[in-house]
Amino acid sequence: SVEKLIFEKGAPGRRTATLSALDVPAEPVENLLPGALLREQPAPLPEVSEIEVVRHYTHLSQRNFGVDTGFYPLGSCTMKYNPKINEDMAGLPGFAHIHPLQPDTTVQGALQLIYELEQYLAEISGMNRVTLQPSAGAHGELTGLMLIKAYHQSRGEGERHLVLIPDNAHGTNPASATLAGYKAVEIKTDASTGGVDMDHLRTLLASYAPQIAAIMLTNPNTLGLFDANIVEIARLVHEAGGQLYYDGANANAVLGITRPGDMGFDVVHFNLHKTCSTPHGGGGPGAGPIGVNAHLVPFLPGPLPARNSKGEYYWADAGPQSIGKVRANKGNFGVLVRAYTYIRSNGPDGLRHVSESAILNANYLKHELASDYEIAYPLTCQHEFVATAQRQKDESGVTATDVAKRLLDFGMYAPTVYFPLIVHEAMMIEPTETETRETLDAFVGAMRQIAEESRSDPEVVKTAPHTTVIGRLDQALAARKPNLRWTPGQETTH
Amino acid sequence: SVEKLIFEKGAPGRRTATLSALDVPAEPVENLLPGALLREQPAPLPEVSEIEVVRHYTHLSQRNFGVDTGFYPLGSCTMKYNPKINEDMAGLPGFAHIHPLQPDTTVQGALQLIYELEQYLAEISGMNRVTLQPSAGAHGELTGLMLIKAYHQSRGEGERHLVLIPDNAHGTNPASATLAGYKAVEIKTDASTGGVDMDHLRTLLASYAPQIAAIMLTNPNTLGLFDANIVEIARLVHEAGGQLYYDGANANAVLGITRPGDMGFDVVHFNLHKTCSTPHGGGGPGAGPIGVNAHLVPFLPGPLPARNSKGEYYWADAGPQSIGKVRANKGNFGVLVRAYTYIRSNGPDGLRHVSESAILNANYLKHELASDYEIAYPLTCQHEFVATAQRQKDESGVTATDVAKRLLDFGMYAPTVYFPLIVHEAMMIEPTETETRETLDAFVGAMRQIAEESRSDPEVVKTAPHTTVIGRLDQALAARKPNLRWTPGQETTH
Amino acid sequence: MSYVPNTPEEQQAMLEHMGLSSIEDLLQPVPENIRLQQPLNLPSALTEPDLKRLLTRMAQKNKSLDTTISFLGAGTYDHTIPSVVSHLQRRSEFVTSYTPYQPEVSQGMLQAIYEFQTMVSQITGMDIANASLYDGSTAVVEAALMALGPGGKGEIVISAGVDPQYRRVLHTYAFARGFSVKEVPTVNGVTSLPDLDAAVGPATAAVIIQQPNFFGCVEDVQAIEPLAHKGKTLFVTAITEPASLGILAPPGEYNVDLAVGELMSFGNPMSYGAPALGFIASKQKFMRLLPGRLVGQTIEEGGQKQTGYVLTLQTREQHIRRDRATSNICTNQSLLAVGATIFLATLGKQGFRELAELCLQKAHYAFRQITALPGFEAAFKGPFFDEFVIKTPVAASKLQQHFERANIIGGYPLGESYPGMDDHMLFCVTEVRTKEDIDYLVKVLQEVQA
Amino acid sequence: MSYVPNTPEEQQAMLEHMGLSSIEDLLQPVPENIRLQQPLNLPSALTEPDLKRLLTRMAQKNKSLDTTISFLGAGTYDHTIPSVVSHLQRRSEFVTSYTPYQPEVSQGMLQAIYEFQTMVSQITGMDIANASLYDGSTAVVEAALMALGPGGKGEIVISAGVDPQYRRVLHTYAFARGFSVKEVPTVNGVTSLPDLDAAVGPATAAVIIQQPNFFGCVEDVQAIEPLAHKGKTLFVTAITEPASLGILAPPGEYNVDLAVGELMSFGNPMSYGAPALGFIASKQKFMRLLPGRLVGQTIEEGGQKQTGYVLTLQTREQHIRRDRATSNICTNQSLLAVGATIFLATLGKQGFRELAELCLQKAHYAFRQITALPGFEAAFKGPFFDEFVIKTPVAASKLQQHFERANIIGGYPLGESYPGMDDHMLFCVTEVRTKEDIDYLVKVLQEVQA
Repeated sequence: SVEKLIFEKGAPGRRTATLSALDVPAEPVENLLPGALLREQPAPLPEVSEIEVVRHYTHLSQRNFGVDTGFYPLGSCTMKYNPKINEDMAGLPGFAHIHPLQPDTTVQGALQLIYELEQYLAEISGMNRVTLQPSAGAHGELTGLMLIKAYHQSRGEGERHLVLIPDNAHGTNPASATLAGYKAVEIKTDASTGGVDMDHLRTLLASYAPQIAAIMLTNPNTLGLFDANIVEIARLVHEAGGQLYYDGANANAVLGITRPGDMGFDVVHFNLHKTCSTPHGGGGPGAGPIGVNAHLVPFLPGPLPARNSKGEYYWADAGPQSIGKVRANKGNFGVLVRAYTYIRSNGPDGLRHVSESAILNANYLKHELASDYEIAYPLTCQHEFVATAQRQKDESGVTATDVAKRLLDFGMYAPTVYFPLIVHEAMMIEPTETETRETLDAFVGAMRQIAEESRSDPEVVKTAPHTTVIGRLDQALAARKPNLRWTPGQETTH
Repeated sequence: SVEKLIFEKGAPGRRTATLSALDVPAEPVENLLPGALLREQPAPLPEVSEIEVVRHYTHLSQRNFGVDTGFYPLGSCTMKYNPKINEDMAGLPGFAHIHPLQPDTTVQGALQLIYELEQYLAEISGMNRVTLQPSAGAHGELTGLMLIKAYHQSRGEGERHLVLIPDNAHGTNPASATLAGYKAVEIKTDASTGGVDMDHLRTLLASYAPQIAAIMLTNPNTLGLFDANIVEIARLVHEAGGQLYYDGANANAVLGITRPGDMGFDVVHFNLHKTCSTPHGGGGPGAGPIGVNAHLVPFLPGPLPARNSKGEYYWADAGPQSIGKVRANKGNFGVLVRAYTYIRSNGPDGLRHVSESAILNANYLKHELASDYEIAYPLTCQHEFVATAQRQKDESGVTATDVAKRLLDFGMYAPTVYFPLIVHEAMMIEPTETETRETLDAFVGAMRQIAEESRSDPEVVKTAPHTTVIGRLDQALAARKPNLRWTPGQETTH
Repeated sequence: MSYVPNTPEEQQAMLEHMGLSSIEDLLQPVPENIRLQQPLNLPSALTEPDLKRLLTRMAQKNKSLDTTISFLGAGTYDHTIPSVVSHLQRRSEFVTSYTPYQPEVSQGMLQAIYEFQTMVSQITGMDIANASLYDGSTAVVEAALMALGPGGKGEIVISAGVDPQYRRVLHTYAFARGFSVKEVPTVNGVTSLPDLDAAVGPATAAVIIQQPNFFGCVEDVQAIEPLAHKGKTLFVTAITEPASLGILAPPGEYNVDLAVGELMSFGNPMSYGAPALGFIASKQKFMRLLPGRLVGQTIEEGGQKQTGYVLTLQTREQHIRRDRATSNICTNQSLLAVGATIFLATLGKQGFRELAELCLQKAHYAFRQITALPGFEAAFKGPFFDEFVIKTPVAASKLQQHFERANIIGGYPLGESYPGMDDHMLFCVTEVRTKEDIDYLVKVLQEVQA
Repeated sequence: MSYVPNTPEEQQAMLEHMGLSSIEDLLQPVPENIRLQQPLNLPSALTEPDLKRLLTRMAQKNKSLDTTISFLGAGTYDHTIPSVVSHLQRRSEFVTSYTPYQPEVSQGMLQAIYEFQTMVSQITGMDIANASLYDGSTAVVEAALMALGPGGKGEIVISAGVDPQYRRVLHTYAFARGFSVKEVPTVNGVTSLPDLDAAVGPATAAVIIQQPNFFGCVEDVQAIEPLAHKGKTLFVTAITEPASLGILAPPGEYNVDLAVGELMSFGNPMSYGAPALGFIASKQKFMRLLPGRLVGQTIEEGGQKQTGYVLTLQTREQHIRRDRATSNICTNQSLLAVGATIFLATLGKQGFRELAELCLQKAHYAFRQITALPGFEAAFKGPFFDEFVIKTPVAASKLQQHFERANIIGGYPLGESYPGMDDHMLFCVTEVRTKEDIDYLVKVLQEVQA
């Protein structure tokens, strides 16, 4: 079924009354603004009544799948349950309705929350200090690399310009390196352990040591495997003069078990919208705080929250070596309130229980699926693992995409597919800790049925989904003839 | 599809953490309560985690149709749009979180709202005074009849025990009469005007005048027709010593156009959940304030809001003739806040526009449907009208129920069917003022298609609905072997 | 601000489409002499922002429980509302739906109500329950009317330990319906057994008590039951504080026929006392006499015979029975029932017991602290749950002034409902009160005394 | 409080099902020497009610805009949020969804974003727009990076009239990416045209101005445009106060190449300044260079060829382009985009203009009243929208004390960002301020003066 666009609804003159009446004496507009600067054409926004707005966006919401709808095993995305209390706390007027430029004395509660959240994240990551400024994971990556750059420059090592990145890394890593003015160098994955190929690493270090700015790793990595060589890797990279950057997208596996700081990392980012349960909102907002070791603290973006001897909080300017700001204002505060709430609700034991349960759920799924699907690296995984549709593809031409689409018919979201790039027909599965055994079993049941269908009736899989509001969409057409906005006269086809 | 019951979900020991920790010294329970008074078996409530609760009730909501979902032409129910601002205002902590027994000085805002809402409703109905105590329309009816009873008794006319009620009246009317210790007497409908059969009324009055306590009418009536004889009816009934009760379920037709008080009524109830846009919540809560003429004021239930010369509000005890209370506390305050918001948002011109638009929409639908369906009384209607499936039934055996079920397939709710009882295969249609012309036209389109299907392919109508989560349900089985609660071991069938 | 979508131009076009020229043409059925000749005398329309400003200011004139500490109970209880409850209850598909007359598109509400009926049965220990009633007071009335039957005549015996408001409501209905009400006094805070015994006679249709009663005292229901069941009498228990059911014997465990009461405090905002959530639960044998709506489980007529839910036994309802009606309830409190259902799902089996224990312990802590103050005495000796009566050294009206200065809301001054108890106050302590709150109350009382 | 549903017993059963005995077995890949030996040093877990109490108290330590009157703008604007916006935006299907990778079950979010892209195009008068960026400051950076291209080298010319925070962010990125930034001073509150003319050279990739600029002054964009378009330079305009677009010429009407800015104030709570809602809109020809996500309309592959929406042109994105990436944005601000979309739908064509007029009139009323006070002078002479700079008789720090005593939040003290402007304050007056509010501000200022 199709829902018309809001632009195709309504009628001239219809409206939703939103504005208050003018209560001051009015001057003719032409006395206030020069004619040449006035808008010629009114913005052709929709003309719709309130009930139309309400039904339209209610319908759109009903055409969208969320964690509240069902299982969302999207690998590396940590689609855990988003507690409702988080929303309520972020919505408190004292948090939701404050201006970023209010005097510090009028926002003591907000400052306290930010101050304490920094401390919590420092403890969780094992780092010295944290900035909450970055807006998302990729933003954190870039900020972290900027700090590394400033650090190297401060030591007269500005020539370091290479960043080592595993071939299974999240796609943002090399892009962030580029944006930081660096060049990404790929490290191979060890085919037996799924970790960094140590020989390749040693070779790269031997060849490029003086040019190496940093290595970016996530641990466990995107195969869901914990790299047991991490301490040795850290030693080698540090020895070569490089810094270690920890991509925190997979941090849901390590809470209270181990810490990036203890592994030897110098910079760590968090995806609060993954690890700390803040909702992803259909693509954002997130928050990507970064923690750093002491030697990087002078370079942090400012301002930073501080507390004086009287217990009053205030914003302290960053020092002269600060890289500056990476965004306006102080970070995604609304997201930070939710993350703070989450950490306080779990406490230290609860956070460890989160990671242990995430690991258990992932291993349970891996164990159950192994009979019907290839597991890319059949080792003990952490919070996620990569299965593949290789067997199905070989046997009947059913691809990872087909399996993903068919899963939608079971009222479940699909895994991340075709990632990491090094695994063919990859299906990256992360159940998270907030799923019940029944849900996991239902997923296993669906996956087994799809495997069976792939053998007995592959067409049903290849033409899936069958129960969704719309069938498979023509992606090629979308890219070939991009239509990125509605224009008058354009009509939706039903 | 079937959604399991919450009792069939979860597992022993699972839970949603809701309660705070005990922070006072505890005493053993046996020191506080005698053993004989303790519960033997724990209540076998579900044991479910938070994500299970969230998904379960999210799913249930998705299996429910509301005004926000689509058109809801349920006759006599006035399913108009429920403004979101109403919800927000009722949710303000100063309204939502106050205790009914707080001292008046601590609830001045609530008292002011109640005081002013009474005045507004008195003005809208043309009555002298209003009580906001009744919880719903039927409760208002009963309260109104109690006032009438008290009034007659105070005049030494306690022997009056008959209540005249038209044969097209809302079903609550005779039940309310019975509950008030009265006996209902049916008045016939005039087949040509659709109004009260004046001859029959005169006959009844002539026979029973000294026994007549009251007449209950709605105007416009359930056929959507305004009874032009209303002034004469009032004169006749008053002459006989009876009181006139106005059933306000259809008040959405008269706002700012005419008033029950001006028509000659003595008591009026409002359904705030109909006329004043407060949501119906799947069956309630509503609110059924009643307005009365001066001679009935002494009998009103108390307490009543009052205001002193300093502008302070307080609860004044009702006088010695008061019938007492009809419920605990002061009426459905949360509903009253919404109704107050609605009245203030519309103002006098807006309210008249509401009724005029409701009348226009109803007549428009009647006009459009007349080609395919019989109209019970093909006269100018007010806010609703009654069409019938008689032609369809005669031609192909398609009944009003079938038409109603088939409408569900078009993403619309069904009209009220088989009511009023005096019309065969009745479909009582009330579009309300908050529907767009496009929606009305879509409804007409669906109804015409159904009429066409009834001729060409009646089976598709008789077996509808086809697109809903479940098909027609076995009502007879439900009544024959009532299953009103889940018991362990009982399973839902899929 | 108007919610009418069609513009004047569109409305004109619709009129013309019908061959009419103005809306006036459609109003002609309304006789001229009763037409309003001028606009209603109401304040002018307000825009949304202006309206919000107005109502926000009005709301701020109330002292909300968020900004004060309250020890008021007396029929309306402050229990925690988990965040999930309001998020789910406020889903617009629940909020904006009507009574589920078309079950195929109303399965959500129907199933939620079926779950509500089940949970009410579970917590009361009764066989079955209905879909809700207006509030606890009218639930008492409905029980009385059920017991009285279609004739509506006879006698109801009710303990003076039942909420005074409930009793007032019962008297109002008694006046209209024409039955009589006999009140049994309390002694030492509980229903007087000899008086009860004497009150129940051949005309008695029902005996109604409250557990715990209005004084917070736990009635000796085991001793009351045989007295209440003399003859054909129905034994009715009212529950105003449902948290007590987590630890006290539920009506189903002491042979109650009809259990009624109030569940608003489970998951719904207090909202100045209403909308409330009345319930009625009964033994199986009274099923076809129950007032109000009932949801039943059934299966599809055809197809896969899937399980579904419908409104059922509707022949009991007023619109069919007319003269034989024992109830006229139609609109009920569905949305609040959904709230209570979700609330109970979050509490669960364990949590329901824990809620009761928290209330019990906190109330007894407060009781010990207060009665340790000189001049403040326990009014009654018997066991209580989370409410208790204190005899105070000064009149309650005097206490109120202290509370006001201390920015707290104290207990309920019993003198308002019980003559001669002007120096008695009913305190309620639920799980939402912290030790800090209680200690503050004690400190305030101590100052009264000094 | 834990959100893990499975109980320890269930977890044990799952382990045993796998032939394991304890969770420890699954942790063995983590070397012992980096295992945490003690629990994290964090406060203990709190239950939901306790946590609510804690955070409610913390929030109450902030002076929210609900309880004060504020004249702060300076990049973050207080506009009304209609009730429908939050009701719809908070629908959990929107809130709890991920980036819509599976379009068949994500049509709601995809269509909403497509509508957002359209509305951004409509209000800016540009051809196309993307699905959102972090905030206005990073949107300026993205525009600069687009202009610079894959090499990332070259020069950006930016007016000192652009928000100082935005310029700081641009400098940070310039340091990392290795491009240079040249700032053009303002004269009389607007960009100095001679200085701009002199600044633009062959290495200039983009000229960036803000309209209205940080001082609230309306730039003479017609005069700036030819200077900004010398050579291959891209002309970029930043919009921080989108309400201005209802009445001021939008970028599309003065030949802008890239329009960027901030839309948080449309439908989203201020939330201490973020999450914000950056946008970028462009001429059609830059489509394949746009950073961030894009939603496109397409049709079904088979079946009825129904219209649907997908993420498209993803090859532009960072995860493919790696070394040639000009952006690394991945997570964006979708939920805020939904809020802005619904907000603009409620405003509509007429309302969008009216919003601008309300702001314009109220700000000018305030300006007239304030400048009528002795000692308070207009800092600049040019036209403005809803913000203006006042030269005050005392230092801004002194003013703050007055505001605090009067329980209002004044304007932005410009000295914090512009040296030498310690006695200048930037006032913002949007449609949410009433005449009463403004008159109160004037009264407070009058007292300062006295």
